[in-house]
Amino acid sequence: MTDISHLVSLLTVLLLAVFVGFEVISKVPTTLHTPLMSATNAIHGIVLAGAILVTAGLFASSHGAALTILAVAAVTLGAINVFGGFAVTERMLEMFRRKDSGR
Amino acid sequence: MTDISHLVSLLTVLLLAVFVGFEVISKVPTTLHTPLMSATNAIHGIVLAGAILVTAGLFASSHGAALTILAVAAVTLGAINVFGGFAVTERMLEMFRRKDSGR
Amino acid sequence: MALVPETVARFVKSGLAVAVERGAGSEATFADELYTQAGATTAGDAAALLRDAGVIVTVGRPSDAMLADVRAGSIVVGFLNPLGDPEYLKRLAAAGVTALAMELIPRITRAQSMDALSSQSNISGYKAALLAAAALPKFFPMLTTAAGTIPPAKVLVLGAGVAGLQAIATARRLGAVVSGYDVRAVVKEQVESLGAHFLEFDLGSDAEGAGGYAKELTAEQQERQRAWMVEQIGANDVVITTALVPGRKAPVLISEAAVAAMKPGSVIVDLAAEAGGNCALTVADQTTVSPNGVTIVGTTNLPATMPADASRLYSRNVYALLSPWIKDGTLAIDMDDEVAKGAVVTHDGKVLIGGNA
Amino acid sequence: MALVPETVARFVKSGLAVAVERGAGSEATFADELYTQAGATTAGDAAALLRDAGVIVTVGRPSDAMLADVRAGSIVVGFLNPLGDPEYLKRLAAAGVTALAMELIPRITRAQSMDALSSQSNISGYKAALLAAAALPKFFPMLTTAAGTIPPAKVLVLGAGVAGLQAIATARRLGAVVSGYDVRAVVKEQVESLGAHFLEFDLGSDAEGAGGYAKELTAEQQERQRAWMVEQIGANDVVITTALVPGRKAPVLISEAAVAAMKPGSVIVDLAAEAGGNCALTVADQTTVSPNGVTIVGTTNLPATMPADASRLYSRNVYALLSPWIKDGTLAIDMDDEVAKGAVVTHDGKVLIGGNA
Amino acid sequence: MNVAIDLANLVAIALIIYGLHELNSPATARRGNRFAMGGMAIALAGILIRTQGIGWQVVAIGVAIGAIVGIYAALKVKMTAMPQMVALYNGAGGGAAALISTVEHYVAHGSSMNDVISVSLVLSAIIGSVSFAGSIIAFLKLQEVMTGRPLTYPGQQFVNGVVLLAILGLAVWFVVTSGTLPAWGYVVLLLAALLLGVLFVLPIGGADMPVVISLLNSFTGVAVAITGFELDSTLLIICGALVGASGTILTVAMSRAMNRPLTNVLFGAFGAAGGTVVAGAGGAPQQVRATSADDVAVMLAYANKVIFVPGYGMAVAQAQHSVKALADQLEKRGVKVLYAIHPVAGRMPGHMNVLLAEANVPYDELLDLEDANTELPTADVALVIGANDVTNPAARNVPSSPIYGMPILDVDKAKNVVVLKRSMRSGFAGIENPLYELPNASMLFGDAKASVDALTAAVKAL
Amino acid sequence: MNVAIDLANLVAIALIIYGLHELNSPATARRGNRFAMGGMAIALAGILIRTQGIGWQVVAIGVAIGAIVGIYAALKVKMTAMPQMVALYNGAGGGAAALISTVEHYVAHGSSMNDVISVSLVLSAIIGSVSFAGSIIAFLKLQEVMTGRPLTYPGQQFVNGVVLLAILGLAVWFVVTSGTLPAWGYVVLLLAALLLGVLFVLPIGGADMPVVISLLNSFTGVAVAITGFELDSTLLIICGALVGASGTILTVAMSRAMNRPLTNVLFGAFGAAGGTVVAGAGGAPQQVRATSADDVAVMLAYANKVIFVPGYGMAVAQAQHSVKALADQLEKRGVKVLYAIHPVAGRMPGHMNVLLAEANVPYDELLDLEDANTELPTADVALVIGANDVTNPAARNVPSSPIYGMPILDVDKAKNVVVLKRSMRSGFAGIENPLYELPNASMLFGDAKASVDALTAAVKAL
Ligand SMILES: NC(=O)c1ccc[n+]([C@@H]2O[C@H](COP(=O)([O-])OP(=O)(O)OC[C@H]3O[C@@H](n4cnc5c(N)ncnc54)[C@H](OP(=O)(O)O)[C@@H]3O)[C@@H](O)[C@H]2O)c1
Ligand SMILES: NC(=O)c1ccc[n+]([C@@H]2O[C@H](COP(=O)([O-])OP(=O)(O)OC[C@H]3O[C@@H](n4cnc5c(N)ncnc54)[C@H](OP(=O)(O)O)[C@@H]3O)[C@@H](O)[C@H]2O)c1
Ligand SMILES: NC(=O)c1ccc[n+]([C@@H]2O[C@H](COP(=O)([O-])OP(=O)(O)OC[C@H]3O[C@@H](n4cnc5c(N)ncnc54)[C@H](O)[C@@H]3O)[C@@H](O)[C@H]2O)c1
Ligand SMILES: NC(=O)c1ccc[n+]([C@@H]2O[C@H](COP(=O)([O-])OP(=O)(O)OC[C@H]3O[C@@H](n4cnc5c(N)ncnc54)[C@H](O)[C@@H]3O)[C@@H](O)[C@H]2O)c1
Repeated sequence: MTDISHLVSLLTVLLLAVFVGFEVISKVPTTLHTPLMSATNAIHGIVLAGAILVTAGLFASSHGAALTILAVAAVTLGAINVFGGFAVTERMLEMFRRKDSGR
Repeated sequence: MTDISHLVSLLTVLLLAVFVGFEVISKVPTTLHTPLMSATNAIHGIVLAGAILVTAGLFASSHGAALTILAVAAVTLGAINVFGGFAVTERMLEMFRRKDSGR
Repeated sequence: MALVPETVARFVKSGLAVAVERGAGSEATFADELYTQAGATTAGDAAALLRDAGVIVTVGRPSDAMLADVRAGSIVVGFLNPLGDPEYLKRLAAAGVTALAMELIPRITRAQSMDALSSQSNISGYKAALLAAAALPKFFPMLTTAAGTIPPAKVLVLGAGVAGLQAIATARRLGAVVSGYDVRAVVKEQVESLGAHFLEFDLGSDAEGAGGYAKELTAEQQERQRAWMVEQIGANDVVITTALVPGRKAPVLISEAAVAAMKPGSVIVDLAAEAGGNCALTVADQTTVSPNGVTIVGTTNLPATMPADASRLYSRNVYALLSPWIKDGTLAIDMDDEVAKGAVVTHDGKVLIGGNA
Repeated sequence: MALVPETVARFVKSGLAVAVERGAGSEATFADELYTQAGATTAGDAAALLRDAGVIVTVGRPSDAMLADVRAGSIVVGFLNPLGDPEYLKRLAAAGVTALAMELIPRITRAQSMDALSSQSNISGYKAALLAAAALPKFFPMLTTAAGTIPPAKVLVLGAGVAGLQAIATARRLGAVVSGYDVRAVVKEQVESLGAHFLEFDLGSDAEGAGGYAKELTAEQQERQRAWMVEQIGANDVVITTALVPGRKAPVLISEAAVAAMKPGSVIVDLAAEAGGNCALTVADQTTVSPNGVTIVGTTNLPATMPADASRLYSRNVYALLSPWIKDGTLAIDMDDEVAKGAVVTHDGKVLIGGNA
Repeated sequence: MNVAIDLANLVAIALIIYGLHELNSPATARRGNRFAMGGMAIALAGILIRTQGIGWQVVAIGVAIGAIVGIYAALKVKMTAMPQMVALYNGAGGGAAALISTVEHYVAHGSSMNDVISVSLVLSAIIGSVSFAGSIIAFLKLQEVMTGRPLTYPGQQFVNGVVLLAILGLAVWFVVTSGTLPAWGYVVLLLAALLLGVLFVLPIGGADMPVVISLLNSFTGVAVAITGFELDSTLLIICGALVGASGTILTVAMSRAMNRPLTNVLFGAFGAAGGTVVAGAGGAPQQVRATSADDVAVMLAYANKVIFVPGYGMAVAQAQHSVKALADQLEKRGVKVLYAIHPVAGRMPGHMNVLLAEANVPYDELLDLEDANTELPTADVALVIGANDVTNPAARNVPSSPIYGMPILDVDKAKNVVVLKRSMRSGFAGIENPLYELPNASMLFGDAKASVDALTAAVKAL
Repeated sequence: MNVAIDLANLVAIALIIYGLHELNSPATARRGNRFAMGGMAIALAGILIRTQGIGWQVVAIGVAIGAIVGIYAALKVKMTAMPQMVALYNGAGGGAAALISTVEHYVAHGSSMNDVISVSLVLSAIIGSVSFAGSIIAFLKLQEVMTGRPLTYPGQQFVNGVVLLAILGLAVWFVVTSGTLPAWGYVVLLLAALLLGVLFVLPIGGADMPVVISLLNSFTGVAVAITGFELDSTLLIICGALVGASGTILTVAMSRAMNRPLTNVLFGAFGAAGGTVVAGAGGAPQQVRATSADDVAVMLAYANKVIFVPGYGMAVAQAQHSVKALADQLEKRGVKVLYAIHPVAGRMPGHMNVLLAEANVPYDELLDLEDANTELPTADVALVIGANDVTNPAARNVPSSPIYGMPILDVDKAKNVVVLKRSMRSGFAGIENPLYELPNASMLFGDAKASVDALTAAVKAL
């Protein structure tokens, strides 16, 4: 029962987040498509948090080194996603800088 | 602890709903302001659900008639809010009908 | 032609009988048949017509010979030049006619449709720009062509009343770079509302007088204005002048020195020629060329070069003036009417001028 | 004037010596001093100038008297009317000159800047619209005024080549309601690209010939065209005609019947007057009035009425034509050049025409 | 069963949110309202199932009364009275929230409650009451039972402060005692909150009521969301938060559409019933309705026939090209556009013609005075672009007016008249224009070119 | 402590959402990215605190490697290679999700897991793998390690079907056995999912890759959201869902900007590397870049100097008033606008002058050939509006061309050239224009008036 109600609350959160996702992207100019894609890309880098959780979990009980390596690989990939994603976005958005001074 | 985590999940839901609320209303033409106000008005008529819950709760144990009257009053007000709100909105939106046929 | 068939028909409909001198409308493209179709009678004998008529509508003013034939008590309507020739008014009064001077119709809102000065000035302004374009040895518009780019002509319009504004509009339509100038301060916005540039010159005081007309400038102001004009004028290919002060000689804005400052081939069209000219070298009714090759057009009656529309507008003005006074097939001027107070210059043998002008 | 000071300066800069007949530029507002400033010499004795010259640039064609003075082997550039007057060519050949006819410059892209036909037609079209506006007893634009609404004039332009298109543009600028007509089908889009209306008439075949010029219509087509015109023409206040077929008499588009169908006061400006006229009643170089009161302007040399810009454009055309052949201060025509092949009509005592025209 | 209800609730929420989304645009608004209704129906059905019909009789009575009253009133009320109807319904929602808290309070009476419940209970009671009382006052003002004028008195700020402090104090007491304070405490709290609602709305003028109602609407939303915490219902939390947030956005948008900052609306104690009073041309106050480009755009876009009436102001603003662009945009939507040209519009004969021809307006769309006055009574909108004297009805019916007798364009005969000018200043004749006070007229202030451009953009965005 | 972390997470989510909101507009996009970064930092810090540093050494190693690689590559890569970089990072995210599931699977090995976990575990593994493998292929294609051409072979559909079915079968098996299926089962599942990713992207052309990357991005988002269910983390659910949803919208917007339905992009097996090949005027294929009004609008709006080059097409479309409106709009933003008038543009001498004068373009903004060719090399954009021959570089450098020797407007010297015309048809001279194939040129197809109006609207919306 609580399991179910917990699931329902997770689903509620999911539903609302989906709506936020749909609504938040309104009429984007085409030139922003790539930076925006890249920024959303960086956001799902939050998977790094999951990877960290899992890695920490491995240390709670004893598992083979193989799993640890997999987990660290997950952490590495997640970190690439987060750091690289934001950095790329930042660079792409550089080109809109002119505007701030230009006007 | 579960209480707290439950509260946190409610707060998460609240946060997301607030964002949905902010994002969903984008550039509305002024003429839609009143119908939109009225429609959102009808939506908080969901308080009727709360009133029904509370009323039902009163019957679970015995309480004075006074409380029942208050609860029914809440139900009535909530119902006015829901039904009246949607009906008013519907009527106001009638005036946009022309468009469908007009063009 | 003072009345076009369309207007004749309207007078006939309101019960008046209209007679037209035979052939009078042909210049303005209105054949005699059109008049008879409209319900008028036509006759060849002008003197007889005058003797019969209760109301005589002309464009200019009836000659003294004609006045001899006019019945006492009849009404004469036309441009009578009352301020320019007071002697003539005395003769009108002597003839016993009630004379309405079109140029004295007051500039009140209700009288706009009777305002023949405006309607004819409008034609003058339009035609002045066309004449200037035709006389200029260059294009008005800028044109980029395979044989090089032709720069646009520069046109300056001095005096931006009705005629000046229409000249500005027409020159701009043709693609010239146009500026306007006037002594009345309100005109700046009006010139700019036609997309033209306004030349500013600080006179020290606004020269707006009664009825929206300009006042005469002081001698000192006039001198300063002329000096300033010498500086301004050389940049222009065409100057169209329309500056008038009611009842006065037209102000001289363009001195000989100013003409000398212009490039050979430039054109001046002086709409004030009849009132003495805004340019010192203007000869009324003639097109002359200055020693340095500036063409000066001193035309005096441009509306006459567009007789069809000029007549149409004038006759509508006359109809608007007279029709409120027609009742049951007879015309009786209401002498208390503000318009009559302004426009009637002789009545019952007396010269009334001074009352409103 | 065939060369303006600006062009003279460019020739001088490229090493040629330029001599100008004294006073020749004054008509076009270019004083002799301007020429001497530009590096030319001026002289009063035309005959002596001709005898000295290696290249003679004129607008029209040198008279036979002048040809007598011209050196054999010299180059003559101008509108020589080679298709209209083959006899004259023989005289040119006899004089031993290399003659370049401006009207035969081929209509290839590279030669656009040399195309004096275009540059002068452009002036004609502009001026024709101005003349029509000046001659019409009415306004071109629609005007709503206190004295009533003046409807816009209707203008029809027949033949929408360079002159026709410019006439359309100018009439539209002035506010007329303009339609255009041409036998070449591509012109429809061009007329519409100026915001005017195109009158469609099905000839049964497109009449586009070589070089973008029109072909002559068959007798039957011409007849049908004229009949159709009688129906169309009455609705218009102004008709401007520019229809030409190179080397032929201009097609008659407006028959007497068509003129009769027009309202009194209407205006026809016939730019084809020199080639016989597009209107049956046109008299070259005269303005006539038809029995029903239609003014017919048969002007033949409109560019001459805008001498400053006409000369400027023409001389740039000439410069564009000759300058590629100037090397080290001497001018030598490259007879293999496509332009020379088209435009050189006599050379080495022979008439070359037929080669490209 | 409960799982099914939970899932149904998710569907309900999705429908409501999507409905709100669709309500953003005139084209989909009706459908949006239906979606929201559907969602609401599912949610309410779920609750009824969940309570297993306990006490269904009394619930049924309450719902029946509420539904009948609500729907009947909604259908009967005049179109013009809609805003006060919305206020009333909003007040009902706020009242319900406050009543729920009250019932819960007495049910729990004596036994101490946990912090989440005590905080949310007291907050929802307060906010619900404020919204309830405030809405009623707004209703009374709009219904003109009460004067629409702002009610102010000396020391108002002080009184408000005292009431607010009292409420805060009682609320803190309530939470600190976990809801076990003496009975009078809660009653006073409620009364004080009601009083605050009244005091809050009283000083606001009738013209600003729509903004206030929108704000109270979002208050009720917040109250309902908090009630959700009290009753542990995500449904209430979500719907309440949705309304709280979107209502806030809407409130800001509305006050922006009135060209006034929100704070000015709420605390300006300024603005009078139905229209803005401005100094007219003659110095005397004229009561006119200022409108926004968005509103006019909807009016134009959904019209069948629009007549443009250009005047000297169009010339001054050199707005002719913009005017043509607007006409093109409207014609693209199937609206018929005509231009009424008054003989003396502008400052020279044919002034308007010259400009409109420059902008390529076809001659056959130009109407002269007579034709225009035949067409105007059948027009949905007469858009007066910088014209003044030539539309002044005083010329028709005020014999003392200096322009009496001049034929004018009868723009007042059109269904709606919108006047584009920069201010209330007069035109050439220097006289006031009674047109602007007519009930079918509204003013769009600003430079004509800027206004027309804004209209074009707004029409395009529809 | 945990409560604090929970609340910090709420703040993190708010920041990320708000950042995304700000990323919608060029003016605020950079700020938006910073907000999102901040939110991410808070969330990650929270996680580190929550795990109390268990295994921090290995985590630190992983993070350090990832951060260094990610940031270094991001900073070093050429601007033109950005899209493949994005693909790579996206693949990393998908891979991480798949790895997490794998680790969890082996941790739980043998013991049966509850349904929520088993379903989410297998889904996130599959979707993550597809995204990982697909992104790598996209990267290889864009990096031109692999051919950009669509790779198709007979029976492709069938193979894809088989792989998909295998995956579905294994997934169902996994769930039904509550994750206790034999070890090879999971391995095969993973491999099949990787294969599917490869097969999915192979048949798509290089030009369409941005759309595919965006789709894979939203896949990764979904995988992460599902991982959130697996790990019971609302943080992952929310961020993942956010990306899944917004990524979908973005994907649709991108394919719409390419004027192609999404299904066409994904299943069209069509579209070649870098540009569209169209039949040129001469019939021979020309490879040109078609662009959209939105893109051009941004280019124009952020330029310092724009030169309009009108030609006969502007006249045919009667676009002169629209052109003036666009110029006004740009000038309002501080962009310098000039007009280059070629001596023979149009079909009569002065054709462009007549039209532009009608639209009230000031004469001093008109440049003749010489001045224009001085200005063009310093222009950010040359906007060619229905001109063709007068911009044809063949006149400069192809002696055999019929227009050789005609002076032309050197629009190719401007930083960017955008050509507005309806098709690839030739102009008056009837010849092909090599300008259109230059790397700094792009084509905005459509009627000139419609295109210019669209540009004005798009610039206004920025
Ligand atoms: N046509 C002629 O021949 C002629 C000649 C002389 C006089 N008149 C007289 O002129 C008047 C013409 O009537 P009308 O209605 O055209 O003009 P009007 O009565 O003069 O009114 C023009 C209105 O336009 C507004 N305006 C000015 N600039 C503006 C801008 N940039 N943007 C928006 N609005 C602007 C002004 O109000 P704000 O200041 O509040 O903006 C003004 O009230 C008549 O009284 C007529 O008798 C006509
Ligand atoms: N100026 C003169 O006096 C004169 C006289 C005669 C000939 N010419 C010749 O005309 C040419 C002028 O050059 P140009 O560059 O102005 O024109 P152009 O080379 O003829 O090119 C015009 C282009 O505009 C496009 N177009 C046509 N209608 C359009 C519409 N509605 N919307 C968008 N685009 C449209 C056409 O392409 P799509 O079909 O693909 O849309 C065409 O390629 C030169 O070759 C010149 O020699 C000039
Ligand atoms: N009833 C009405 O409302 C009505 C009707 C017609 C005209 N008007 C207005 O009356 C005014 C005068 O019109 P008009 O055209 O008959 O005037 P006008 O013909 O008497 O004079 C022409 C112009 O010359 C100007 N001028 C005089 N002296 C000058 C000088 N020294 N330098 C430069 N300019 C000089 C005048 O200001 C005037 O604008 C105009 O503003 C017109 O709009 C009003
Ligand atoms: N190099 C170039 O690209 C170039 C240069 C200049 C002109 N042109 C083109 O060449 C064409 C001809 O120009 P033009 O003005 O010198 O021609 P033109 O003066 O010889 O003739 C004028 C017009 O009359 C038309 N016409 C002939 N017979 C007619 C009839 N019976 N009825 C109606 N119309 C008739 C012709 O079609 C032509 O358009 C134009 O289209 C022009 O654009 C091209």
